Amino acid sequence: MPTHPHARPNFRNLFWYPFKITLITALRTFPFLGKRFGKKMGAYHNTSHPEFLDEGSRARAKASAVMNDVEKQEFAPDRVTSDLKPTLWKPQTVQYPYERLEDMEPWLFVPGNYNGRIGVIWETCTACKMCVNICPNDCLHMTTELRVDVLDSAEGEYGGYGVDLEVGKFAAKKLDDVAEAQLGFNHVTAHDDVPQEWRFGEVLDLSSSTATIRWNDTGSEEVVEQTDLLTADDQIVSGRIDIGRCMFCGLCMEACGFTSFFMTNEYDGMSGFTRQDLWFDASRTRVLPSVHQEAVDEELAKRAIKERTKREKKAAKEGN
Amino acid sequence: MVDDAYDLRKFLSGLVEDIVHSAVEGTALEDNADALSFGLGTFLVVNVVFLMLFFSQFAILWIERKAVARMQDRYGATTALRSLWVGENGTTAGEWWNMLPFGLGKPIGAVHSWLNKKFGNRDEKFATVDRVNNRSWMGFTILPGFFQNVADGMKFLVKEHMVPQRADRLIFEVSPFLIVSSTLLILGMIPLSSGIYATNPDLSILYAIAIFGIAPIGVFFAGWSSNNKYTLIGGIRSAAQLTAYEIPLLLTLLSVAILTGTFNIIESIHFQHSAGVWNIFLMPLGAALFLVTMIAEVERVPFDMPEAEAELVEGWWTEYGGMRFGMLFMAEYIRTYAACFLFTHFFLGGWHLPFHGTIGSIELLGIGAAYQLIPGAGVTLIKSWLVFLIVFVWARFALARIRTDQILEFGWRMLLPLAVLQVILAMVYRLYFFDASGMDDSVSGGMAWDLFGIPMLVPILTTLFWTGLFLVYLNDEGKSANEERMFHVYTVEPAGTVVPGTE
Amino acid sequence: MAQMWITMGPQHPMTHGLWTLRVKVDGETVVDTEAELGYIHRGVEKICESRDFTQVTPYCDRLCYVSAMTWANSYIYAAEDLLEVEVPERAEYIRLIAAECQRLASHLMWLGAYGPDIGSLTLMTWCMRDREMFLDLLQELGGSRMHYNYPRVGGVKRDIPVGFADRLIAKIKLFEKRIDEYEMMLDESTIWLVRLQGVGYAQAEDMVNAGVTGPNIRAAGVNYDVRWAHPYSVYDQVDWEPAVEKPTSVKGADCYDRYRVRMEEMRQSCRMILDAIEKIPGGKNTNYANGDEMIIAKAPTRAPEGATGFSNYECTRGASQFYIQGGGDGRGKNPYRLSIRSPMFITIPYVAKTMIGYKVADIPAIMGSFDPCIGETDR
Amino acid sequence: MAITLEQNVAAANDCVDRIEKRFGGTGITSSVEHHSNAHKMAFVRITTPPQHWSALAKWLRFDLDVNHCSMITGTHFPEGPSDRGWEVAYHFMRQPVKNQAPHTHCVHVAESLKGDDVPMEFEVLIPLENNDTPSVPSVQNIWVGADWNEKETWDLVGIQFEGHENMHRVLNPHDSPEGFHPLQKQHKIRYHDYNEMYDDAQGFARKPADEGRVK
Repeated sequence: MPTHPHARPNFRNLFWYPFKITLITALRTFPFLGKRFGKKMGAYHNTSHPEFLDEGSRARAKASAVMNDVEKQEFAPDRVTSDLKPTLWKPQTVQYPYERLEDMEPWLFVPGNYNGRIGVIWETCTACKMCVNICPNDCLHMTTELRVDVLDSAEGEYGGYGVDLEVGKFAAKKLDDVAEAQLGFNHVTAHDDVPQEWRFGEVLDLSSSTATIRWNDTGSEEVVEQTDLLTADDQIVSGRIDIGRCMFCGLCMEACGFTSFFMTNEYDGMSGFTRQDLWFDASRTRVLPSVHQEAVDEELAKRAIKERTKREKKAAKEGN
Repeated sequence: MVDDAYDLRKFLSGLVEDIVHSAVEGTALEDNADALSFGLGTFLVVNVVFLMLFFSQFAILWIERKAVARMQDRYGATTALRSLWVGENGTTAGEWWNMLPFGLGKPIGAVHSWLNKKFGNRDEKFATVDRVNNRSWMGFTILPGFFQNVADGMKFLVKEHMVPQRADRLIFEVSPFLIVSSTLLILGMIPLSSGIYATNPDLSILYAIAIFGIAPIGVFFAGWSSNNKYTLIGGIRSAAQLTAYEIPLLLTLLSVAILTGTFNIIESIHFQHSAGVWNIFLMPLGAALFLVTMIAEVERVPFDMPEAEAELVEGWWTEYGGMRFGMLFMAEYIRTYAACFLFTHFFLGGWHLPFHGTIGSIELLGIGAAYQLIPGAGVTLIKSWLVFLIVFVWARFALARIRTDQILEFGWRMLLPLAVLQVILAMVYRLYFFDASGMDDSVSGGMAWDLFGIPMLVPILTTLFWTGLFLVYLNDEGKSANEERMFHVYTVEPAGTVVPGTE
Repeated sequence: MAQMWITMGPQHPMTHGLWTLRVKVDGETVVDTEAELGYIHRGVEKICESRDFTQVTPYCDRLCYVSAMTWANSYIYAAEDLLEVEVPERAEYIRLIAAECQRLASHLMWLGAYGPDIGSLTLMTWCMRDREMFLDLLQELGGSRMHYNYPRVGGVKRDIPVGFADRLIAKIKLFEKRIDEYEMMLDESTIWLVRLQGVGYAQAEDMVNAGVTGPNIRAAGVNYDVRWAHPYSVYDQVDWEPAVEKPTSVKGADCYDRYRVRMEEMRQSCRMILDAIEKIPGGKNTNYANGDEMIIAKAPTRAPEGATGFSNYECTRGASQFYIQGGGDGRGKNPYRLSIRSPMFITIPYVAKTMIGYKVADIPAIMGSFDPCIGETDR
Repeated sequence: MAITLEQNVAAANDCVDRIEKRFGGTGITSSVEHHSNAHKMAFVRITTPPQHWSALAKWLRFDLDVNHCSMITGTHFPEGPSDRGWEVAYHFMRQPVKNQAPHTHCVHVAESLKGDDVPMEFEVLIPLENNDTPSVPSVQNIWVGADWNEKETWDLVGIQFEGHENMHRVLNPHDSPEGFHPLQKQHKIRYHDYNEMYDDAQGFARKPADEGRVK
């Protein structure tokens, strides 16, 4: 056998160093011994190396210093381990999906720039199709859907001007308790649509203050006060995303010029039992207004001002 | 002769004898009462001892899991017993005991509901986890991960048994049983203490080694009959390796027999106490040889070439699935366990505690008596577990796998001459250094290994010699080479001084 | 025993992927071998002909899932050659740091897979543990843990975050200690040495002629490195030297040399990163906005017909090369033809022939020492 | 530390001169080209008709010391001129690699490299006639590395390599129909919509429509 100048098989090497380094590694995993060896040999643990963490994670780790204290941690029942020496037998496996990593070890929280589940603020989408064009896998498709035109119906300082109800067009009525349902809706882990906010129907007849509506969901007809109704449109831009084709490259997010398309840092809620479940309609990608109210408001204000000046000019023109 | 304070054998035989005698009194069987009680008593003792050995085996699986996890910078399995209560289908989920025939599971159900009532988890937020995992009480666990092996066993039990289409079906089916049954027979010879053993023939060392040699035949059968090229190569490797390592193993045991003057395991343990010193101090070389050959014999890293998963997938096991795989796995661990016991008995004084004689003969405050009351079976178990942890587990996860030809070369050209040397050394020790008059069967033990009138000089010198040799070999003569290795890229020669292709 | 063919693969622990090695053995000795590839051929080259230059990047990420960053970089350099873009220097530095982090992660993946090949199971978990550090860093840049889609034609997607430099330096300093640990575990282990030394010889000139590149020829004592011979990034401005190993036999480099040279490369990558992060123009703690001219230059989107772009890039496994012809669909928006040179595609058939004459037990040792990756092989 | 542009350009000029001297007037043209990245490194581009390729290859290998065949790219130009319906692009690297004596290694210092030791990149373009049977002479015997590259180019693009031994499919399935080479331009990638891709992943339902296609 040729001799390698810097590593020769010999008796010492047979067991001495491999045994030594495995022993040190084993001892490092224990809470108190580990610190002793950690200083000398460089143990890697996020809490022992705050310099590994970014600002936010460092703050989270500091705020939850209890995380190393097993007794203060909220494990699922089957994670309760030894009652004799809990620090020695600290459980490590995260029982996803019942537990989530960011709950167990906040410093490992998925960072904000993670290319996760797609989220779209459909209210601010202008259907410019930049995202559709850039998508390498053709997984985005523009469609239309029945929706309340938020721009027209917005209230407050930058309120929209509204559109009158017309026979044959659609109208929507706000559902009761929807705020409560949305509050209880866990957008992070949900595999379902966001709770429906509106009840849609077709306007059959209009009188002075009431309207006859055929509800889309039940098909029943009802006479409703016009003040309860908002106009809806079935030609509002919307999209479908084939999440089974998506490779999460993030090009669509970069292409969007209106910051209405972005990738959340959610890694959950993208599974289904059939391939068809992987086609996400707008309802699955919609971000709750409560989550991104600010972005929506900003965009709406911008457009409302634009619309208002346009109408004022038009009115002035007509007035002339 | 210092026996363990707890003689389970005597206790059980006496119990059975009393019961049998009172039961058959006045019946036609009265004349045969002695034979009957002997038979029943032996049956009971054998079963109890066997179950003790078998179930204590779970400890080594757990030790391996946890120790390995730490070495690999992990924490290992933390499964609790209640993790096994896995069931399916709606409301009856988890109540698997209801599926047992004849209402056999009723007591389990009762215990379960009692535990629920007593320690039940009333926290709403764990409802989902409870429902999915069918666990609804907050029990406590002392040894997390201990029952993972039971769970694995249950998984093996319910898996399908498949036989390759063109396998030699008879031999394929028989060979696991050959391996497992011959392995279980080894346990019959192994005493836990002087009072806890299944059987004790005069030539029990020979018997144990003979039984150890049967399994390789089953291994070869298994490798050949699976009709698979991987298993075939694995089986042949196994046969070659076991042949190469059986002989040094036998010679090592022969030297133990020569030194202690007996072929009986229990007597050799008694000898270590009576002569005053454990065998490991008289034959460190033999102990090392025994461990190395035993690792090869049970086919663990670094000698696991027959089941090298990198090139042979799983070696001669490849085609076995389900419980047959589980049994082969179990057989391997039983053989490992038996090896640990044999090492404990031959070299570490069996059930004797350290300084058993010295401390045991202190009369002050009853210290000696108390020391002797520590159960010998526990001492044996702890010693074996430590041997397993320090030798078998540590070696497996610190070392790599050695190649086939290197294994054989090492066996034939290194271990065999050393084993012969050890036999010669044992003969010299026994003939020239052993002082039979120094033997003492009492609690305090004897002084049979004195030299030039100095007590215990033989073991002291032997130990010093081998430790010194060990340290000499341990000296790192290549320190400068290591320095060179670390930085050789930019310090050995200044860049540009070497012309390509020339020296 | 008569000679027989053993089919190892496509699912086999030795293959590190999906391919088949057919081995003819005589007892324990390998007599003949045959490699079969193509099990996961995806037709990336054909797909890329209908994608524009930005859209190709995520596909190139997916050529090899353990060194996505280097493959994407490799493509980007070819595209920049084709489109004639001047890249800002800060972007080049960031690419260098990202590529070297990826090289560390990739070599760790290799070592982690090579350990079980030889029988050292502990190595796997150790390497995965340390690889996490670099995946975390790359995730901060690219947003994903494996397929980052980070470089862009003309620059990079986003600047390094604030504090990234400190975390990078801390982790590299720790990792340098970790390399010592690995060496304590492996170079000081007789069994590791006797398994690797004297096995799988390959001569330098043979390897070059057969198309083998990268660490595998540097193991044979030649410091040929694309980063040095055809400088493409700012590799000529940072402090490093090509890792090179001394062979111990006239027969060339053995498995141990190839193992050593990769350990050395990890050290060199650490050295390079520590130097580059200090020299980075614009400051290591500055964060420029997306699209800032410091990190990305304006690039044309169309390439005329007849224009060609070529990149020769030192990937983790050897020289990866892209050859792009402009003037495809959409008036030059897409490449007309995009050809990929995968180092392992050439190497695997060569390695298969290298094994002849050694033992069956040496097959994983030899194969693993060349670091096969099937994703890039089959494309 | 690294090779400088001056060295590189000088070596490239040298190569071009020698090629011109040896093969001038045979239809083989060569020129020094520059990459357009920051370093503007030079490479040698050679255009040769296929009938001179064997001789040129041998000369490159043994006289110019070009020891490494990196990649072979075949391109299909169905709408190209009649003399350039196909093009084969070879990329070669000249590497200063010599076998090392035991216990030595060479650490090249870039400044001290001269002549044929300077690493150099060669691009050889062989335009082929616009017909259905493109073929070039094989260089399998000259560079071992060209072996599987040629197999791949035949497999994917369909260019015949005359004299190539043991030609077989490498990336496509071994039982692909004869004459099926996916990188030829008549094969188009189609968008598989939802129904086609997921409901009928095996393609049973769309068989009749696809019958005319090769695959």
